[in-house]
Amino acid sequence: MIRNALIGLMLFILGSAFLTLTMGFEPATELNRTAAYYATHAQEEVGAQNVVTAVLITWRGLDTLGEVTVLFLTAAIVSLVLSRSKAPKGASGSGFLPSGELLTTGTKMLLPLIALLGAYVMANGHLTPGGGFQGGAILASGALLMLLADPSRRFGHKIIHRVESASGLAFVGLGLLGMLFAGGFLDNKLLPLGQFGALFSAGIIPIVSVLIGLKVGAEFASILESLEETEDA
Amino acid sequence: MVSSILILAIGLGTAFGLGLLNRRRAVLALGLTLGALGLMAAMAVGWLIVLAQGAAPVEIYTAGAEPPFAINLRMGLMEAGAITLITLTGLLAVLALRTALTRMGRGSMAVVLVLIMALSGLVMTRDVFNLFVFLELMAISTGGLALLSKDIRAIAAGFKYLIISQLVTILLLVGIIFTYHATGSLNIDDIPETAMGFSGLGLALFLILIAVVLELKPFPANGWALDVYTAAHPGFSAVFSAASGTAMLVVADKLVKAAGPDWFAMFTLLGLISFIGANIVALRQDNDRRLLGYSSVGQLGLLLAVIGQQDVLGEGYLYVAGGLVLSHAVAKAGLFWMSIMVKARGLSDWAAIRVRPPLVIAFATFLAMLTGLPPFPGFYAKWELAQVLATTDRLPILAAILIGTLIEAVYLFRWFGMAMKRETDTPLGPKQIDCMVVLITLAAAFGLGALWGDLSENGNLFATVPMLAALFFLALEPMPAKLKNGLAIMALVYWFAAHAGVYDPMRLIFLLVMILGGAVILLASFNEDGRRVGFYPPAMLMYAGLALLLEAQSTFEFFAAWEVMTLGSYFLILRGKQSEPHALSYMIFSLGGAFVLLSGFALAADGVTPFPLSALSLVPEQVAPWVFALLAVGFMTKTASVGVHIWLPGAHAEAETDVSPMVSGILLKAGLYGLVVLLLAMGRQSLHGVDLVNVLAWIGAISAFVGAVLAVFQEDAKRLLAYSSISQMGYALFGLALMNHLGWLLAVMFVINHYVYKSMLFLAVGGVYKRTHTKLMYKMGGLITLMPFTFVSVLVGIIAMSGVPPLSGFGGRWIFYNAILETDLRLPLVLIFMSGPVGFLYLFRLIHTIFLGQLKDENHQIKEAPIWLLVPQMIFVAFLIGFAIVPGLVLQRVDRFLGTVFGDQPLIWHGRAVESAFGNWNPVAIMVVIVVIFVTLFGILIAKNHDAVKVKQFNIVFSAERPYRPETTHFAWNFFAPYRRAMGFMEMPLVTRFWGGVSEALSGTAEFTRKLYSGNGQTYAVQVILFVVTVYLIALGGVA
Amino acid sequence: MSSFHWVQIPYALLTLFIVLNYGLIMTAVVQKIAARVGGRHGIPFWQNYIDLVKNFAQRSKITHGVMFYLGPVFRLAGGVGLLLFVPTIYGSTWAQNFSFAGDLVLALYFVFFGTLGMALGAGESGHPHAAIGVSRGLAQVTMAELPLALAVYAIAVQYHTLNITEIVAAQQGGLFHWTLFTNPLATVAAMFAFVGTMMRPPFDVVLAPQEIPIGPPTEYHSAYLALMQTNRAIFPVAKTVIYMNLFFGGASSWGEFAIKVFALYMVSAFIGVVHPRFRVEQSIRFFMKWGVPVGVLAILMV
Amino acid sequence: MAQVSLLIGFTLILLGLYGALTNRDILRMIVSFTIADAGVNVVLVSVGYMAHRTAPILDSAVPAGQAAARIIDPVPQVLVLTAIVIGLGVTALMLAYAYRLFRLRGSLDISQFMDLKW
Amino acid sequence: MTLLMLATLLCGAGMIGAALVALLTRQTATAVLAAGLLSLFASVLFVLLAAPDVAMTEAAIGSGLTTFLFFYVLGRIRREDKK
Repeated sequence: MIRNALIGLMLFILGSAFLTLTMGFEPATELNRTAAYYATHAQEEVGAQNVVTAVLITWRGLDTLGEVTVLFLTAAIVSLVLSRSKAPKGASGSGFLPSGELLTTGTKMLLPLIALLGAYVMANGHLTPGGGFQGGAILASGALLMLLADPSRRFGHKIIHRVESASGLAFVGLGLLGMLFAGGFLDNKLLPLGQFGALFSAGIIPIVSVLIGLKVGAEFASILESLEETEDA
Repeated sequence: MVSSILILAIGLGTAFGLGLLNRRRAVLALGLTLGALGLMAAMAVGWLIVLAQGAAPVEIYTAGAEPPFAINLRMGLMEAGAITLITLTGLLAVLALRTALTRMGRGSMAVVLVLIMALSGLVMTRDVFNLFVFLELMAISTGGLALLSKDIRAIAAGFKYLIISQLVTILLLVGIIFTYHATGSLNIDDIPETAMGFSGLGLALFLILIAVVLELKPFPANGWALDVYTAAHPGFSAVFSAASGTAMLVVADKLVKAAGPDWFAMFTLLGLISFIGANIVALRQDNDRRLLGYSSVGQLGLLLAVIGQQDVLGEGYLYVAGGLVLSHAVAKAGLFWMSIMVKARGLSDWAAIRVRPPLVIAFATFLAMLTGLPPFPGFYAKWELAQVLATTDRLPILAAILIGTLIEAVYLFRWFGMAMKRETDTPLGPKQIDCMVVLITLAAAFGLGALWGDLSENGNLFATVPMLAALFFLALEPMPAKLKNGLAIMALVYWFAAHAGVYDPMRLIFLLVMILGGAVILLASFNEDGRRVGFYPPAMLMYAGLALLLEAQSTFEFFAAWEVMTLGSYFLILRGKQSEPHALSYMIFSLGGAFVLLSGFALAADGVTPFPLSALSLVPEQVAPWVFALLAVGFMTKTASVGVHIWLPGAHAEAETDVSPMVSGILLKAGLYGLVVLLLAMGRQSLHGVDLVNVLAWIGAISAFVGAVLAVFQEDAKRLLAYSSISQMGYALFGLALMNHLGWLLAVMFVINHYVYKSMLFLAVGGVYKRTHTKLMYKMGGLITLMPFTFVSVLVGIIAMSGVPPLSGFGGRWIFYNAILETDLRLPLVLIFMSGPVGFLYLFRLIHTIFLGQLKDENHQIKEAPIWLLVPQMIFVAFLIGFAIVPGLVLQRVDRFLGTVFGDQPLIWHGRAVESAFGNWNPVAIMVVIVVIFVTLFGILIAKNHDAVKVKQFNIVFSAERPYRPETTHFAWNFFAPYRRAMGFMEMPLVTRFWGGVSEALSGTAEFTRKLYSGNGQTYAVQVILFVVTVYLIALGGVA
Repeated sequence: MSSFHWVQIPYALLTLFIVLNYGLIMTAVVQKIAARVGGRHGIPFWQNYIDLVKNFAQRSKITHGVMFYLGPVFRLAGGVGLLLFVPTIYGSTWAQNFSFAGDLVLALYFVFFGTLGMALGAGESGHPHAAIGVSRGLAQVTMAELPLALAVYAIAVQYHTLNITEIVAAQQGGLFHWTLFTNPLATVAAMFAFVGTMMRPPFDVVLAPQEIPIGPPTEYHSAYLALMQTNRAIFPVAKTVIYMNLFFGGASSWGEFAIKVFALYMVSAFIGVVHPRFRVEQSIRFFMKWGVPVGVLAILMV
Repeated sequence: MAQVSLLIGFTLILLGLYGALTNRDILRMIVSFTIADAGVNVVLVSVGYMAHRTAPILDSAVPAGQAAARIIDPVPQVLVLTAIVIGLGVTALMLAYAYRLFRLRGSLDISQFMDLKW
Repeated sequence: MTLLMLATLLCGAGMIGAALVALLTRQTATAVLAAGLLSLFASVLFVLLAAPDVAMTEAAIGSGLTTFLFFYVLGRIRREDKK
């Protein structure tokens, strides 16, 4: 009991630190230096309508690359963690509830819609809110739905790894090309900025979004895959 | 050079590329990983060379935009050095981890690549959020790589690590966003220098800095790191300690440089607490990897403190921090990789490495690097740090750092002692590649030592001739011992001949005793046959230290020589059979003394480098007494004055037969030489009204008396001689402290006399030990008939030592009397007069119990001592007799030199007799008179009893009957029982009890504080938050 | 500082002869006085001559080893050397012996020469009692010698010299110039040492006749014992000469020499007769409690 | 408006931390950590919020010219995006560890895994 | 009290309520559900804070995938626990 009280007191002091932060905080009325630059140069320097995606993929491209690597790492390590520990002999067998009629037909009907939505979100990353990660997540939830509907179904392990590696390599390749031909690593002026607002505009952003989407989708699928694999002893 | 962002791109590209290979081609994947790491390392080295030649740091922009709006990376000298270290550690780690990696498949290789890429990114990035992303990458890959180890506890360790990284993430993110809000940009260079205030930007920076400090595993809140070190695969632990540690240090340095000098104090405080705390708790560790974990936590703490001191270090900062980081990283990686080969986890299981001598050298090198011993980078860095800290009078910090290093030396050298002396049944791992990895690290260690030597303006230790000779002997190891011994003697004689002409008489005496004397003692080593691996390199290292000591002009050279000598002599003493605890206490006292010296020199130099020894006399008034006190204490640990003497009996008694005379006859003189230099330069000093020189005189007198009394009660012959060395050194110290012409002449007489008869007696007792296989005197007896030559040498030795007229000991006593008549110091004389006759007691005990009295049955058929032990003894006997008849030969030149020093000429030399203001001493006349009387009386006795025949043994005591237990008829055990009843109170081991108390207290706190790490992941999280909150409150208090 | 002339050797032998005979007779007379105090008749005063002749006449075929053989030689050489290194008669040309070779320090340390030789010889004899005697003797002498060393230091500082002749010269001219009066503390300390090292009760546990058969010289007989007995005659006299020179104004003629030596010797005899024997630790504590403080006072007061 | 959401965010962080530090069950700890991460995300976004301004999308409604005056600060949103995904990564990894730990000792109580101590 | 402020307060109350439920409840399942609910409220709050991208991500990843992961692992553990 005292332990919880001590932890409570400690967090209270931490809270007081946070409180001083909030009290001292007053929302900015004017965009600060960096944000103002992004706002004004989004159109002619990057050519993307969605400033967030512009910053995410071009200006702070290294972060996104690092980020994607985080997911790649998680997928790899989760497969390491779970691959060597097959389920104990007695506990195997797909324990999922036999998927009801409703679920299987619903999946068959919903799957194309989800795929379409995912593709749209990924492709229009630079125009509308959304982008690589969101599209990937939606695709992953599609894969998840398929898994729920038919637990014994196994995705081709090789395909997932191929997609994952290929998109990763392509992303790094684009970055290097940017460094050679365009302004710097991951610069999007590698391709023409195109007509503002059109689908194929803002340089390599759409391609990168698609690549990120594929990679994120593949990674989530592989995480689910390795979770699933612990099933079959 | 090609843009350094390629380092990241190659790492990432290969990591992703590995996915394309199919599962079965693991070896190809390993090749690819090694190739990528090799390429990254090559680029890093390329950059290092370009930048080292003075090129300006290079900025790399990404996404074709200016920094605040895009992420920029910087490649300066520090970054290049750090990345080279990281990539090379990664390369060697992959080699060390190859079996685990191939077993775990290409996924784990990708994780390693990403880890190395993330660390390089951490070092280079100038963007705070990018820092966070790379930090997360490092955290996740470390969590993942903890699975490589076969130890199932690694999973729990990995989980605890992830919990802590979650906490760090929260703190860091909140810190980053509020910094962004306050400064308007995410770039580190845009963070203005802010005071440590606790609102808005101040608090945000505090959160970021505390998150980075948490990643550096600060002492109270690092249970999680220790678990990872213990359970993870050592190949990976090396990366975790060396590479991640270095990367986080560079990050901490970047952030604190941006945050401004106000935060340095916090870093220094946290660093020092972590350094000392971790080292104390490490005292009680018995798992080798957990011990290494504690040590690396301590070293990171030290480096954090050094980062905190960068405002004072100025342009020397990179040199000092670089030296310490490299020493830590290379040593720690090397030790972890060695632990792969040692299969069992106990500290004494490292005895398995004795099978391969190169591994022993590697082990010793890594420990020397960690404690900052010469000739490795840590030594130069520690010296530079001490100079700067003393100049800007931050002495408490210097004291804390030195105490921490000393504690670290305690448990590291205890470990080395266990490895050298204990036995283990788990053999060494057979794999060659692991051994090759360790040897590469060893080569890197020596390379760095040479590099740091060149960079230091005080001169490179490797460039000096004696050091090269010592290393040369390392290469000679496979040769037979006798050949090496010949070479060693020739080297010493050559060095003596080369320098005999150039020295002033006082230093010539020390050269004569240390170098030529060393050569004579080495004659005794011809007795050993076989290869005698591990004797000659340390011996030559010790002699190199001594040679450099006499050569030293500046305080740096003196201190470097002092530590080289200590290192060499430690390995020599450790060779004795039961010498493990004693060698350890020797090392601790010597290092303690050396650190006191270091602080003394640093205080004296006050920024002037190189600081000549002679300039000690110009030290300003208010500092001079402190410098004098520190240096005197440092030298007295080497002459084993009372109070710091407890290491001497064990070290000299347990050393090998021919090592004891070296260590006792020669090494103690280094302390005296130091005192001579000190007193010559600084003369009389008084601190708070107390005249320090008188204090020295008192210490000398007390140690003379206590040493003599304790020697009387010893049963072990070598311990008796060791205690008598303490007494003799006390005499010499008293002589020096008289600060008059004759006092110093007395000291010189003692330097020569003590060397001669102590080496003679030690060799004699060593010879007896070789034959009777025991050092306990009551087990011997009646050896005069069987070992006549040894008896003669001991007889001459004790006559000389006790000061009985015909021999040279009397000369010393005569000069002593004349010296004390000129000084007004009265009371210490009582102790000196008392210790004179007491000396007589233990000398008689030595000769009676070993040679006279009844011969025991088991000793009947022992032969005379080996010829090679007798030869040096006979040389010494001849020298003693010659020196007794013609003392002027040596003393006259020294007397004239002292005349110039003290300005008076008290002794007048008439041919071979000498006259002083008080009396006269005609050695030749004395010798002639005594010999004539002796011979005439001897003639009379022979005339009367010329055909006397030796009586059979038991015709005396038992009138020819044989007693039931004849060995009891030899009266030797507890020989001076009445004296013990009267003076027994002197035996109370006050000093031993004091030092025992200190070590007990330390290990007590260690036992108590290590309970802190209960093993529960949640408790560790609570400790982390508690640590953050306490630092917050203290910093808040500090600011308010 | 006179150099060495060949004529000094016969002079020295003459001094040696006189002192030897004086020693033999005096020790016998003192022995007789001690007996008379105890109500016994005591030995004839020429007894020592008889013992000496007897021992010399006895032939011995045995030895216990080299050191045993050399023991008595060391012992007697110590006694004779001590006598010859100290000028016996002040002012007389021929009684300076070989004092040119060294000064007071030589005399002080030469005392140990005899003891060392004796100890080595006794140790070699193999008899446990000899070894016990030696260990007791050495243990006792460490503390007994200390007051003397302190006293010597005191008077050396007082007279600014270590040369015995100069010290005696400084004490000439009447009774009150003796060190006894000019520096009484040093003399008292020296007398403590004198009584302690004279091997008479209460400090004679070393060669206590009843306890261990005459201590170190247990195994000695015939010529060996003869040498020892000559030393037992010369050595006390030589030591007393040193005390006489240092503290009691030295002797300007052989008559004065005889009286003063006898008087000093009687001091230790008087104390010895009435006192029981101290154990070694008791004598050590006695000297530590009384002897050393007086000595310390002496060197502080000078 | 921003202050209120900041307060909400910080309370969430504190609640998350309290949950993580008091619950002995590993899964409950991971849930608490996700709550704390959500809190952090809220804090991050609310720092970037500006009153009376719209989302940083330059379309017909917000032409590029007036962008600087009408849109809110896009940078915190970029950071949050990355933070969420990293949060998910770490949570997925912790879940895998939790599962493996459960397989090891058959229980999810953190105090069962204390054999690495002192 | 603009409409916006009211909506944020509501969302905030919902989130904190969900968080409290997650901490105090007995079964882990309800805790996971509460976390999912919290993440939904968060995405609504993000919309209010004019951050649509973040809202979508939070919805997809926060409530969708995280909750699923939890349930999946919970299911595996509960099943092996009974054996």
